[in-house]
Amino acid sequence: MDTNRILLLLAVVLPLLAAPVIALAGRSLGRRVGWFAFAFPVVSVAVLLLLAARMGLPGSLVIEWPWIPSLGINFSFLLDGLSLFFALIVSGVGVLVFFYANFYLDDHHEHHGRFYCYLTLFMAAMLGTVLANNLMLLFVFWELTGLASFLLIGFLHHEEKSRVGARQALLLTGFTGLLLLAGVIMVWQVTGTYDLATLLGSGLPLAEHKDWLTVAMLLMLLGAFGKSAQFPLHFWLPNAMAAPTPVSAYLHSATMVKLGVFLCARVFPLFVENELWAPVLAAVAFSTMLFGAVLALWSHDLKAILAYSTVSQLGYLIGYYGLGPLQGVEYDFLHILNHVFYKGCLFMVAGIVIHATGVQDIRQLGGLRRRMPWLAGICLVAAATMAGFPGTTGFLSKETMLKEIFEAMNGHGALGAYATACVVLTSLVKVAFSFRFFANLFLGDETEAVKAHFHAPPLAVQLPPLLLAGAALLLGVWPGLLAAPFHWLTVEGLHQPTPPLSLWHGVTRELLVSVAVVLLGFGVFILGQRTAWRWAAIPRALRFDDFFERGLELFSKFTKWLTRFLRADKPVDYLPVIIAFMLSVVGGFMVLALRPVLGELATRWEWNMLAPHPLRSFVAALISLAVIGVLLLRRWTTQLILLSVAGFLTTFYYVLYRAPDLALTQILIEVVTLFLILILLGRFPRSAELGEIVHRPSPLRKKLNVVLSLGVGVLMTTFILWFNAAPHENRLGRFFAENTVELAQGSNTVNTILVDFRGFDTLGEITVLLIAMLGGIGLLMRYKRTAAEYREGPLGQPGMGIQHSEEKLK
Amino acid sequence: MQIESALLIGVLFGCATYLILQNSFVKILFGFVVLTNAANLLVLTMSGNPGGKYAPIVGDAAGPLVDPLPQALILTAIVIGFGVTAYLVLLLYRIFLDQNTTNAAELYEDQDTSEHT
Amino acid sequence: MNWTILPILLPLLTALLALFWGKPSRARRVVVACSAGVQLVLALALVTRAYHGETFLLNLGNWTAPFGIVVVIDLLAAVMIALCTFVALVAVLFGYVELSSRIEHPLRLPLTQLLVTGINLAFCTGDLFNLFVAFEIMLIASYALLTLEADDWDVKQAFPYLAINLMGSTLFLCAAGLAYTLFGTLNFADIALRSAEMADDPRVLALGLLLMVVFGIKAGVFPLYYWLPNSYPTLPIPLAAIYSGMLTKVGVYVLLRVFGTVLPHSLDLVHQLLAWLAGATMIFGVLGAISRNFIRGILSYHILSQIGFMVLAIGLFTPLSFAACIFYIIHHIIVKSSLFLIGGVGACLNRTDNLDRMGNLWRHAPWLGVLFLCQALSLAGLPPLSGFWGKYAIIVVGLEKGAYVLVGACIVASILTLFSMLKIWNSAFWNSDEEREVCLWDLRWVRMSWVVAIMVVVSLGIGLGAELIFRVAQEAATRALDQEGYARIVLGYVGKGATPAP
Amino acid sequence: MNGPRSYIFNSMVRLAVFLVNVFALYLLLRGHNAPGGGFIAGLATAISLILLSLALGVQEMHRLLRFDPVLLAAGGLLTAIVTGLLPLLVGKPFLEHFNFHLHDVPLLGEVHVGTPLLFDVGVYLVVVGVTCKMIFVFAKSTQGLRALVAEEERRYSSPVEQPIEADVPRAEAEVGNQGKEKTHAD
Repeated sequence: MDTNRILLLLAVVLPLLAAPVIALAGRSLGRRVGWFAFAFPVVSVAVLLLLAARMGLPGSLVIEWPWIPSLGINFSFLLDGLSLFFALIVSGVGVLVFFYANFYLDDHHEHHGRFYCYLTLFMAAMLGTVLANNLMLLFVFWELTGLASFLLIGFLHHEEKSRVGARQALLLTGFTGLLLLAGVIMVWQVTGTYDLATLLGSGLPLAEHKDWLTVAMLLMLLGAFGKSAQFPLHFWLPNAMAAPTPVSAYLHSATMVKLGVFLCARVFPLFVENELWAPVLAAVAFSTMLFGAVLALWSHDLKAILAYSTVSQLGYLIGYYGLGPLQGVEYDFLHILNHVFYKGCLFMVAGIVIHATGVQDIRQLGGLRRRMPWLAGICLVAAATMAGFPGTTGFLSKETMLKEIFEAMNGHGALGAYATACVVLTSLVKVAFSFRFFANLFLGDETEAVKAHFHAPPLAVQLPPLLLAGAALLLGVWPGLLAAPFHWLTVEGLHQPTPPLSLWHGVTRELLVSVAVVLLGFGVFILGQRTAWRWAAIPRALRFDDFFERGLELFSKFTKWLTRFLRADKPVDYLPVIIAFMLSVVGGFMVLALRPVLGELATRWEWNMLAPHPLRSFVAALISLAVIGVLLLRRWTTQLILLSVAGFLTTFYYVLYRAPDLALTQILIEVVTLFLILILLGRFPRSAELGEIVHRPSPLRKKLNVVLSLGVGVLMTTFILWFNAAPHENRLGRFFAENTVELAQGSNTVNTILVDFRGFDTLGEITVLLIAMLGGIGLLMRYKRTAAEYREGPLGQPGMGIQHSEEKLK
Repeated sequence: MQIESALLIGVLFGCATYLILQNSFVKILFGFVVLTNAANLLVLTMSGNPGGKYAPIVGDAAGPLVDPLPQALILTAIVIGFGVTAYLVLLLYRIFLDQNTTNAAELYEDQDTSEHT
Repeated sequence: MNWTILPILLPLLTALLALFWGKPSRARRVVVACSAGVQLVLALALVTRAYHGETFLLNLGNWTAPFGIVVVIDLLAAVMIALCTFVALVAVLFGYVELSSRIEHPLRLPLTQLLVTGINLAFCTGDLFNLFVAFEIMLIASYALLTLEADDWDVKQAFPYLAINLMGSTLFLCAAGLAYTLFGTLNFADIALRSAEMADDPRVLALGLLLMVVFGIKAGVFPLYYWLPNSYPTLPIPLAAIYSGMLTKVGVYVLLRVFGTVLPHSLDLVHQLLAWLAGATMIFGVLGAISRNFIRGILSYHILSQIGFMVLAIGLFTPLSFAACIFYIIHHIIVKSSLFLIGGVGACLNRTDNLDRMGNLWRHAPWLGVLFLCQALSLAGLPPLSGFWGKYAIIVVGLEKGAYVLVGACIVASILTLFSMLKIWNSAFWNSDEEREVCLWDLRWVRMSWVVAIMVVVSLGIGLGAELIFRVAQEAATRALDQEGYARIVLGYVGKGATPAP
Repeated sequence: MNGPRSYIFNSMVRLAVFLVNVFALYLLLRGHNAPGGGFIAGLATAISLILLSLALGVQEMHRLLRFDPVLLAAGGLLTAIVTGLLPLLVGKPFLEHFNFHLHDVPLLGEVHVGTPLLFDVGVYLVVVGVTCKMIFVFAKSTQGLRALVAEEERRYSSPVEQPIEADVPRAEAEVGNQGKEKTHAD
């Protein structure tokens, strides 16, 4: 195995394997397990950097192991600029978050092992997703990230909102994930490969399979939208904030939710020429952008604000690919990096504040600058980055975005104009809530809530946000530093050559808009302060999660109703359904099939064939009368007598059919059955007959019964006549008759068939008898509870077996 | 062609179905007894019209024998049917003891199976 | 010496031995468990040899094929037997650790082994009427076990189970009779040859439809499944595991066998009908699961929903979809049985399996949670667990054949499965209501979990080593669909009474 | 079945039982060549036993029979299986039958004996055992039940079985039950 393979294994598979070990180690190590887990992201970063250095960027490298070759699914990894960029972000932020979590998750929490296990699992899954070369492998890891996210959101599972949030996230991303799967399969069906490198190299056969591929693209985009919380699937993300803050910082802002962005980037070269690509992406994403920003302004919960702003920013990032020119985009990495810097940082800040004060509502916070001056500085930088102030990466990002969006306005017509409006408005709102975020936390007077609970955070916990804020500032001031890495990470087909970034472009249209936006945003903020942010919460009409949960509840009720409607609770009503189904399927077909035959028959039917045998007809008529009598009569005794009469006449019928063995058996069986039924009826009370009259079926039901019975009768008669019209040649019968003496040494053919030719059937049949007897004994020898339980009356589920526990016996 | 057998079996099946669809245990039980018989007769018709043929015992016969295979199958089916019927009888008895009713509709009248116990 | 009969005889003899033994005791348990182990080893040996191209044929009584009864174990049958014996072994072991032999029902072990006999016979018989007998053995054993340890409520639920299956058996008998009238033979291989000649005869199609209804009842296809969801929850846990794993799958297997190996492949009407019924089964099954509020009830309905996937694969009727169906069966049997067992462990800990009263399991029994999560997500079809690959292949075939609605149904059913599994997870495992006590002092749960862990490991192995299993499934499907090859093998044996074919 | 008991009925029944069983034996032996065979013979014997129980009463029957019909049935099945296994010894497939022709047997002359007969005997035993057991258990369960339960319990011994019909006061049943638990405790 060459070194690259080993390195890749170290980066991706090692954390995957380590996850259960961490969970186990957590039992003995307790809190310290975090430092053990911290090693894995560090290793991943180092190894990925080494890999990047070895493979000689820009370029790409495919590493492959077989997995399920018969389905075309392999452990195949593609290392190129895009995947390395995302992998480095995942593992890099991982280092910071693991470090941060070690201080954040103190002794108040339990199950540290589990937490780091999930987190490591998540990191491995993320690395797998972004590095995957095989689309199915990508999907596999994609769903694994969803699982890890589910477990992390529900980490504090004693709180109901965690459970609900976790469920929402898994259901939504799981569902959209399945759509992604369908899309991937559709792509496979026209190209015959899941291999991304191959697909990117050869492109899609857009000409021949346009509609098919358009559907595939839409399905894949839906997958991306679900994962990246795009409107109207955005609502799971704010509820995912029930997870501990390091998780929010890592999964739900910096990495996992960017998978949608990643997917858009990955398939950009494949689908960008499709005419629906730009409108769908832009319409959904830019709407999300504005919508998220407005909701962020509307929220009061620290993490909710950040969550909605994440939703908004994700819209921006996805929309960026939508409006990108066909030749490729330029600054996508810059935007992503910028978001990672400030959002990760802000989440960590929020976590520290929540941890220190125990308060999450922004209205109850204030004046923290004195108690946490370092943090105030960090937050200031991060908020400035979010607002896009000069000197931060946020400014660079916003400037380039505005520039490109103005260009796009020319190219994309109305769509461009809509996008421009959304971007400008969002920037404005963003400035407002950035101000609010910083001001409400750190400025003003200390509130009661802060005074009551405050305990100072350790300095070390502020290191990760400090690093992020520092990076935002550093790169904001010296954007030239980014030029070389961006060049290395350029991906053919996705990127155009990037013009160098610079802090100052001169007085341009973008700068003027920027200034206006900042001023207006500040105005909005002042306005909000004046009204003391009085609105209570997000109005119900905009709370999609509320609708979702209520929908689920209603859905559960509906299923209950449906199950009842389908008669699952009324077993006596089962049989009509089954019989009706059989009649409609088999009988329906028969009517169709026989219609032409009947016409033919009428013309050339030899009516003398129908001539019934007189004695048989007579007996048949008697049997029919007896059985119909059973229907009509009320009293059991007479019914039983008629039934026996029918039984004995059947014996005679067998005789007429030249079946002496059958006749003998039938008559004896009839006797024994009669005994059994007599004993049973002797036990039934007289009052039961009365009950039968009380519970008479309704007239409608009665009619249905008659129809069904007639149907079954006609069906069977038709079957016999139809099948007997042209019977098989009697090969087996002749064989048995001819060979019974010679081969089986017996002249009673029926008996030789029973014990010799088909003796195995007989063996099975006596087994059935034996089992029936055992079952009968089991029925009468009731397996009862213990004496003590008997006294307690009905408890728990009957018949589970566990009630008979030994402990209870004692 | 065995038109009378076909009609007889049709009647038996129809009656059996009607009985099975009733609520009374006794009628249901009778229904199944008739149903078993009906199915056996149906299998019997597979051996073709017995006119002019002899019972499948080699030696006694002075002509063609009827097809013995269906008869053997029916024998098996009869015995199996007997076992199942006997079990059904005991089951009905047991249900009667437990629930003190002989009416199937009453048995399931007010149950909500979405919640156990 | 021909050992082909052993998968049937071993459990039968074990049952008789246990019956003669009479009183439950530790020694009897050991003997039965050993026998179950031997059966499993034997079945695995059969699978291995069948995978390398062998087909086991036994002409009972040494009669040449269409005259006597044949037992044929091809790869598909061998796989099914292996699954059955595996599930039976695990369930038996689970029963041992759940209940002490002192209070074990004396008839439970014999009847379990008899049930296995019936199921195995159904898998390997090559004769339509013998299949009827096999079904009867299986069914009567299942009635007996259903009522063996039953309480009032349970016995009540056994009645519709019995009634519907009786109806089904009668129809099956009629169908066997009609098949004999039509083809003049009962041997699968012989029918295959003869029906191929008369493929255009509408009577073949009518018979196919009747058989579809019969096996649809056994398999639990909408709207014929009503006997299942209320009766299975009344079973003791280890038995529920066998039932849930095997019984309906016998129906699916027979659908595979009859429509793949026996009847002509041109019965498009039946196939399409099956596919649409399967779609309905999926959706209605999973809706039923959501309507239930206790673990066994949820799981029982899920059996149906999953049956929908398998039957859909049959209805799509391509070699790949057959392979998918077989893969799905393999996955489903193990996952579903183990889920019932896990539910049983949970119920042992919480003293109930009503979700309103369960809770705290994740805190106190995390490994049980891991087991559940593996299997539940596998059931919902999350990759790379075993449930995903079968579903994947079905979706692939569905898209290929243009059955978009049914593919949509698959996706919806999957997500709803996930939803109902989350319902269990959120209530039983994550809910931390202090009132919901966990009886950790009842140490049986540890041993019970170990037994379940065996199954979970196997299931994980199926997911991660999907390549091997999928190849087995493909091979089994190819051979099950090869009617001529099957007929050549079965009719090729010359024993007593060989007459030149007409 | 506490039917009418009269001396005449009893002796009639005894005679009938004897005749029926002789006839059943005849049917069993002749089955291979004439109508008859294991089932029919088994059913005939079973009916004769049922008749006998009508005459003597079920409790008395049990004393008379001395063995459990379950074991009879299981033994019958075992006989059939063993018959099927015999050919394996000489390398033939399961369930192949062999016939022997014995000439010059004293009294009987030429006799055909074969494994099919053994198989049929197995069937006969199963049918007798199953039918008797079912009818007896059912019949007895409708009468006094304590005795029946105690008896079945001796056979299968499960301490938590309880009578199907609470024909004794519940408290008494519990006492009895607890006593049994003690005796069965290891």
